[in-house]
Amino acid sequence: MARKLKIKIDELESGIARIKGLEVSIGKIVEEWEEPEGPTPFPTVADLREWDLKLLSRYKPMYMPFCDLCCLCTFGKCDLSRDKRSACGLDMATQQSRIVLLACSIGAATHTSHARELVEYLIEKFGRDAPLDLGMDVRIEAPITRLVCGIKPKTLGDLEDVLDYIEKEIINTMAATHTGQEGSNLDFESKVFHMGMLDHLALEVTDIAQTALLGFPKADPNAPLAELGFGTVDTAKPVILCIGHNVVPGAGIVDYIERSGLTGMVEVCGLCCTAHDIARYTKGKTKVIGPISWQLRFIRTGVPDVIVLDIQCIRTDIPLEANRIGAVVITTNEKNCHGFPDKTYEDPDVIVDELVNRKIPGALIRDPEKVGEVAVKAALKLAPLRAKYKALPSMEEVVNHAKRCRKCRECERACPNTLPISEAMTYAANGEFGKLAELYDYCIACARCERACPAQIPIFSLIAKAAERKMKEEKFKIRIGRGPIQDTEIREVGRPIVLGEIPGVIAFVGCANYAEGGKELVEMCEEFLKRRYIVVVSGCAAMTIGMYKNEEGKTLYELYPGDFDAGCLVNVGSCVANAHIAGAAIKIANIFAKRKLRANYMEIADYILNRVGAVGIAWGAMSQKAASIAAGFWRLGVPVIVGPHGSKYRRMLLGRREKEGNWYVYDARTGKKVYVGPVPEHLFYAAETKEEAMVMAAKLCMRANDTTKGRAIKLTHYVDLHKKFFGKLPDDLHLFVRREADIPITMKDEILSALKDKEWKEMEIPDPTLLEELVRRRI
Amino acid sequence: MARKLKIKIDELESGIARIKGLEVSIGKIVEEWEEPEGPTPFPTVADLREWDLKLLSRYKPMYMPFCDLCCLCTFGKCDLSRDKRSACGLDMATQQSRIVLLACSIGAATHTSHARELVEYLIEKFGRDAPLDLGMDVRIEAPITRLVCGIKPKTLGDLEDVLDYIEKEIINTMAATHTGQEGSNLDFESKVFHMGMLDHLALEVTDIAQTALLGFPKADPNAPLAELGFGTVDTAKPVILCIGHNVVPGAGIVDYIERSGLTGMVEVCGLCCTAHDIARYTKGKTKVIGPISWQLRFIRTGVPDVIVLDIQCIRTDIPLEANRIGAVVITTNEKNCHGFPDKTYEDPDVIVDELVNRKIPGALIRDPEKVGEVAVKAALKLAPLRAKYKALPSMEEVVNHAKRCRKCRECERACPNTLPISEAMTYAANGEFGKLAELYDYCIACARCERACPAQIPIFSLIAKAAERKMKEEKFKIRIGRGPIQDTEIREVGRPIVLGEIPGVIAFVGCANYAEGGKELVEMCEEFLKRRYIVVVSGCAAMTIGMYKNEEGKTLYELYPGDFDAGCLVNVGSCVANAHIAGAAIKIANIFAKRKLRANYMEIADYILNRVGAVGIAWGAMSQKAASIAAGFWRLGVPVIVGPHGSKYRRMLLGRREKEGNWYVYDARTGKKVYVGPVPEHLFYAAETKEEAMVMAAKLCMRANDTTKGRAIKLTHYVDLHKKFFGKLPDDLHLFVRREADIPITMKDEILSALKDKEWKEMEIPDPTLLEELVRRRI
Amino acid sequence: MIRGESWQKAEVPGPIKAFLIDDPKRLAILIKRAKRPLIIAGYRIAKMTDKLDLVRYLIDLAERINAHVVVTGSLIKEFEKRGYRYLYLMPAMEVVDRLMDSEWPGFDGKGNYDLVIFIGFPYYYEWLMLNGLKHFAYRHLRTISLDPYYQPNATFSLPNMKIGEWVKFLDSLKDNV
Amino acid sequence: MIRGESWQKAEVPGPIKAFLIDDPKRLAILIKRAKRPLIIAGYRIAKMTDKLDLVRYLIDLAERINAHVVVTGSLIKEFEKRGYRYLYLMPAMEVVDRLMDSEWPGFDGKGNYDLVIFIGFPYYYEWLMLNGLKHFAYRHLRTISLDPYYQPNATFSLPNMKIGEWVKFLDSLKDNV
Ligand code: SF4
Ligand code: SF4
Ligand code: SF4
Ligand code: SF4
Ligand code: SF4
Ligand code: SF4
Ligand code: SF4
Ligand code: SF4
Repeated sequence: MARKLKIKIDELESGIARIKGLEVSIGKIVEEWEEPEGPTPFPTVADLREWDLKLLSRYKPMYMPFCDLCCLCTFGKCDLSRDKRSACGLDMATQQSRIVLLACSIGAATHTSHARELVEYLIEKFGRDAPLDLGMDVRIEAPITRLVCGIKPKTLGDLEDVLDYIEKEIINTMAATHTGQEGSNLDFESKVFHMGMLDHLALEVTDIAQTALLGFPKADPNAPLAELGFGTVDTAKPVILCIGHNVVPGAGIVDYIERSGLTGMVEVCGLCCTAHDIARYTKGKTKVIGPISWQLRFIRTGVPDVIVLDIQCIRTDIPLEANRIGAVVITTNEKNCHGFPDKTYEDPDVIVDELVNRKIPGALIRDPEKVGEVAVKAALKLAPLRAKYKALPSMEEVVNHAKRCRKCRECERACPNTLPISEAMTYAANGEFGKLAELYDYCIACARCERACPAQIPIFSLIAKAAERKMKEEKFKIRIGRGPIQDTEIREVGRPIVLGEIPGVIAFVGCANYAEGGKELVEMCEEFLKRRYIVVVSGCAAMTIGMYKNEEGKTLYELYPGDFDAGCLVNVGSCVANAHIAGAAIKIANIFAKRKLRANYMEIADYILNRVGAVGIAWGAMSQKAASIAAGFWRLGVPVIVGPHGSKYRRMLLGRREKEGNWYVYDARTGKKVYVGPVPEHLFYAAETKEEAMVMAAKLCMRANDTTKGRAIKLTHYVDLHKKFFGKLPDDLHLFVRREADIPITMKDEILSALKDKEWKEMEIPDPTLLEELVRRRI
Repeated sequence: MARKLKIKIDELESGIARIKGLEVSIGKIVEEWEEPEGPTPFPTVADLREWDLKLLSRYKPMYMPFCDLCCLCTFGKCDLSRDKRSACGLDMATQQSRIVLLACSIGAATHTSHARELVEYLIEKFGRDAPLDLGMDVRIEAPITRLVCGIKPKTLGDLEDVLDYIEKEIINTMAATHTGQEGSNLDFESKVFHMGMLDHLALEVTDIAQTALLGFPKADPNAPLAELGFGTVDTAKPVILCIGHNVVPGAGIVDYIERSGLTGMVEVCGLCCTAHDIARYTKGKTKVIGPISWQLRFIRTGVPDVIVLDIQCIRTDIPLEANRIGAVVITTNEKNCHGFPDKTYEDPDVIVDELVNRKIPGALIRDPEKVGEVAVKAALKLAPLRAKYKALPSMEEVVNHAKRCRKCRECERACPNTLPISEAMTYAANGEFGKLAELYDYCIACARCERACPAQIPIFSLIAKAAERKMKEEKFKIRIGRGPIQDTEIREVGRPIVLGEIPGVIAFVGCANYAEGGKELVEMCEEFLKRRYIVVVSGCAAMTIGMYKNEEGKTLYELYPGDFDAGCLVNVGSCVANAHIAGAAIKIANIFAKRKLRANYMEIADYILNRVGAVGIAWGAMSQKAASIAAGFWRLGVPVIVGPHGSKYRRMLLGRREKEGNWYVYDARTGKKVYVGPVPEHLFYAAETKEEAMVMAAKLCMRANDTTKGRAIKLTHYVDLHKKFFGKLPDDLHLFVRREADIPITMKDEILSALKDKEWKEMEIPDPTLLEELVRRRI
Repeated sequence: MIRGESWQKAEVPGPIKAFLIDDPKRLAILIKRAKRPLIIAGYRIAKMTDKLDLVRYLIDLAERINAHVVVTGSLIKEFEKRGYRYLYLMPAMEVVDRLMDSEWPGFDGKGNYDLVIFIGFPYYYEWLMLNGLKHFAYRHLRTISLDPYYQPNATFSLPNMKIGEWVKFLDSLKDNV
Repeated sequence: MIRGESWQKAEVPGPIKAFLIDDPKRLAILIKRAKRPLIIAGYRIAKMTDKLDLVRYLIDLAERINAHVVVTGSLIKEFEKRGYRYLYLMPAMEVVDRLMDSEWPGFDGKGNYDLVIFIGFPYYYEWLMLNGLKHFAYRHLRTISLDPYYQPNATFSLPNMKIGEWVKFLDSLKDNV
């Protein structure tokens, strides 16, 4: 397939075509890459559909509708219950897959929009030719781009080609959700995979661009530690809080502070992914408050003076909340204007005056430098005036509020986690705050309870007050995002991973919609670290993981090194850095196994599915972005486990281990179809408990290609975790033990006897592939 | 603002950079257009937000939630009732506007995807340099593109720049729907407008590309008449039915027939917009079955042998329905695979064999030429075998089915129009079929009734059988889509429209989700034709309008000429041809009033809002595409009326005529703020009845700039229609009569006395504008 | 046919649902409590039953409860014929928009209404209008659906009923206000 | 607190809703009719009440009605301690996936179940699983939610209840099966 090449000209000076800096760099990309082009450069969904359908025939979608209706057009609402079909002919399964595609479309569009604006900003600042230098150790700078597009991006400008492709494909794929287009649930699922792959591309574009050009750590295992937690904020200083995902306005603030000699005089702290990236930008000098669910926690304390919003995952009621505490809000992006007047072209001092004196409800400033100046100046002016706001309600107020509680339990019925609020109110009314404080650990700070309360009790503030001491003690460390994995690291761990000697790569990613608090995540993380898995983290999960200390006051980041190696804890960075997790899997296939990368998607995904024991755990996955990120992993053959709330994604991709016919692969050496067992068993799956998730993750790390030694190691952990949490051997061992040598020595007798009950027989260990075309047939 | 210029190179021959046909045509676009660039080339939403907020302060969104919940992320479901806020902080109004944006995003993506694939196809076929020649009379070939992008597209290749822009902007704008981005309902609405504008661009790209290169009529008022209706199909021949919106596969069929000397031996007929475009392609030689709601009607008769699906608005259960009648289905597009095996690279004869002998459930063929061959060959083979299928159930079967009816009314409760099915069953059980046949006229053929029926009565087939005679008599004529409006036509009607002497331009557009049957649409259309409005039609509406005859057996298309002039009926074509309706309004501002077009969106929209008395009526608007098309009109200042089902779009944009302060404009001559009355009063509005819609449409044609003569003419129709349908004078005349001279002479006394009761006073007639910058201040 | 379930089965309501009133006397009491009632009559009243002259009925009802009547379409001619002082013509969407505005002075300039009685619209159309009012006008007004269907977004709704039953209900309602 | 309304208020069901059973005897009759009942116990049973030993209870119940019991997580240890012959361990998602497959032979190879009793899951998680089964397994099985909440997507559900009331209900249920 031929591919359009575009040549970029710097800029037109005016309406008349005076052009400067014309540079016709045709063929640049192609010429420098001796690797021949693979079968699917810049693929459309149809180009990879065959692979998708292979996956989907093993991992069947299981639908749990979150709504029985459709309300997407004026024929609706349509009732899709049971065997009904809608006015446009859809059935329930197809509608669910359509909604999944819609969610992933939103997710992918969101990431792509971020990528595009960031690249445009960086091009404006550094020029289209600015090189994508990710450091000496990262020669394969953009594994996803190479794999999917079949190009090697060298400069910022090259990324624009990738973005053009992504945008076109997202549009083309999401169009299928229109009334009366796609009619097959499996084809919708294939499109979901496609959307996920595009999403990963957008992630990669964003993170390599910002890493290369904004001075982020470049694949540095020893990236510095940053301060994490509400307790680390110096509340005596003016405080600027940045929330969102785009580092640029935060960088503008940091730059302005430095430029104006105010270093150390203003606290800049971040929340959600932007916290990661500002910390990467400052090499750890800014504070990280916490994940998404810390927004209300922090604002309700009254501490921030100026709140700067960029994009994604930001509570949309921040202006209201800010207003309550006398803080001012600046929005910085056209995606998120909040109805504020556009002050992009206004004099900064005028804006500061308007904000501080409440002449405007907030300001939209689409110019990061100006945001920096306005935010800092406003914070300096405002902080002294806001002393009275910097507090939660008093204990007396808590009691008084609690006394007004009618025990109607409307709050509990609105609470996503059905927390026992009314009971805690009873105690609090009597001056016992323990129960209230306990809720803090399980609360996602969504404030739905408050809005449902007929007595208008500010429930969440009460919880926060009761837990104030805890909050103030939130003083932790987090290793800042290191970005990509080094080629050399891959070279070292590639073999043990593929052969199974490193038991697996577990990635804890995603948002903070935890059903039972964030501590579960930390426990899981520690479990796998102790077992010497490679543990990779990103996004909100990476923050949560830093928010607990051991008895010696150390966080996991202080206890475990940041290398991509067994028993290490690797924070890649914000959500967009998830690209590096996928990238690492791809690089294993390429660097270690020498599989061709260029436009060779199916072969590499097949490689990962059958050989790379990687599993994602998105314990608090919440958003449409999380959905599309997961989808990108599925297409690559990486299973994803979500927490209980993840069931609301309404569709699982489950294998059936007992269906023998589903677990055959080709032996690439002979072309013979060989049974390999259910490895990995599922692609997407909402676990009920952390114990279940851990056992499952260990199990999903097994892959068809494991050597006997590797399989034995993986089985050790699976069996051990199973026994630890469930008190007995798993009953499916016969599906995973291929030969006696697979059996962990220490468990030999026990397992052998269990196998006997199941009439276990030895199996072959093939050179596994699902792709007939990879069979090197007998000559 | 500077704009990227891209230079296209024909194609890379191979992976290595051998390029042929390099052509660096920098500045081409700019140099040939002496008009200076306006303020907003390739605007982002922020660039036009100011205009949007102006419109929205007059036309306030009124929300009628279609669902009280949100289920878009795993925090959900969130209850947004009343003053509650969700876990992400949203309130109900903001959520509704967000869903509107999501719907419009789907719509715009769908049109854009169509545009992109069509342009790519045409480029492959005709080259990137193929000129966009729309004929001598259309010098302004792409008014929307000129207005929005500030470029003059000359070739197919130029359209790619437009598409790049649209794709980028759709992504950027729809990203706002992600959890935790935009928090203001007005900003969501502004984004809806932006999405609509992008949608219109995509429509234009599609229709000018296909018109220029596929031999469609080029702005021809005398475009031929085509046969319309089920009754025109020669059922003795093999019948191929094309459903959807993309002409390319249909063209492939027509070409194959011609190439193989089979002309006249196979019936090719179309349904939905593809019918329009195949008829435009063949200059009226193919049959048009009818609008979207004719899908089941036609298939249930058993007549089609081969059904070819392309994209959009296609019932997703067609494969099931086809299976019931032994017909085969070919899908032709990756957006709509239906789970069929991909036979794009298979030998056509093999596919024909597999299809005809039911070895495969259907075939996906992404190659229009191959579709042509396979469809025709399969139809020829299949037709003789399918004789037994070519029938509805017998009358006896109808009676027997009707007898099984339990009178549970589940069917009625599933029917979008609550049609009295159970009553009709009672009669039918006794052999009286009149009631059943009557339903046919009000039924949208959605089959929801059947799916709800516990007795599994094939209700819709019974209705169709009862109405079989009527169906067979469906023999009509439709003037095929003429495409754009000529510049010369605009020159002639520009003045009378702007001054108000032509009472208005009424566009009947959109889908066929009629609450009370399609006949209402015809009646409305005829009313305005008789009153010598310019009546423009497109899409399904254009088909419905052809489906009734007067006593002499003539359809409106035969009775009224196809010019863009008073008392004429202009069918522009399929849904994508809606671009020409917007384009005509824009061209009036440009050609007649000499307002600058280039990148000058706000001024032109302001011009249209205040001067061009155009109104859209989308009586059966159903889809997300219809939503985004409407949004494009809103931003341009063209009001849209929908039928009752349109209320499900869940948001109206309503003016409040009594709020005097809302109806001031600047007098461009003096800068003074002048009251002009509520003209036009609403931007979006779901009417209850056709009478209400007609009165409202006449009223919405009044604009601030009407001369007294023009206003008198417009008032004549408004008053006359009001009296005709409501029996009395409107009670808001005092808001529309500015001076005595505005009063229609024949109604002078009556109106003057009514005005006295309202204490009417004379008003000024300014040179109206909402844009302060257009004021030519006193020197 | 469950009486308190949306008539159009898919148009399931959110958590806030109409109180189902199947006793005309109870409804009469509720109506009589209103200080400023408004009746909105849609064009479908012409097609709902031939067992009752609904135009006459609504005028009678309005007279008894001192309500304003707004007719949304061509049926205004019929209403005018019968004569009623507080009769107004306005499209339904415009009425609903104004009802949401607590400052709207009503048709007589004396203030917004506190009770709005709907009758005679397509089910979904009424469902949507009532839902708009449920969320955005609940502070200042309550709504009643007098159609023979359960309308979940009203404040008070009749159940799903057969036409005969409904006519009786209406008669009794009138007698009791 | 309306008894037959989703406990998590926003998780409003579609048109098909559970029959509300507030009489333990009636539920007992329904359960006894089952030929192959299955009880699915989630880990939350450990936290629901200290007024009743739910592990013991479920085993007793299972014994009386001849049900298989599948435990989804670590509580299996507790169950194992008490001993029950037809006790199985499987993650809930996997069970539900299999239950949807009418050909699934069940834990003992004798065929899929005809009645599935849920207890002890997060409300929304159970809501979703039950909804999957409501749509995709309704031909071959029925479901019961034994939690003290109305679960609209079950075939039969208890109402929203206080814990004390619920414990009594469970006791009576056991006595009546
Ligand atoms: S998109 Fe289809 S399922 Fe959804 S409301 Fe419209 S007709 Fe019904
Ligand atoms: S803020 Fe906390 S307690 Fe309140 S509803 Fe949300 S999670 Fe529950
Ligand atoms: S909603 Fe408010 S009043 Fe009711 S139980 Fe909860 S805190 Fe108490
Ligand atoms: S799909 Fe979501 S928005 Fe639509 S009806 Fe269902 S819950 Fe409401
Ligand atoms: S997107 Fe917002 S409103 Fe919707 S479910 Fe998520 S948190 Fe609730
Ligand atoms: S097919 Fe016709 S009668 Fe049946 S539900 Fe649809 S509109 Fe009503
Ligand atoms: S649903 Fe079927 S059985 Fe019931 S009234 Fe309608 S046609 Fe008769
Ligand atoms: S008018 Fe509407 S229904 Fe008809 S073809 Fe166009 S989009 Fe589809």
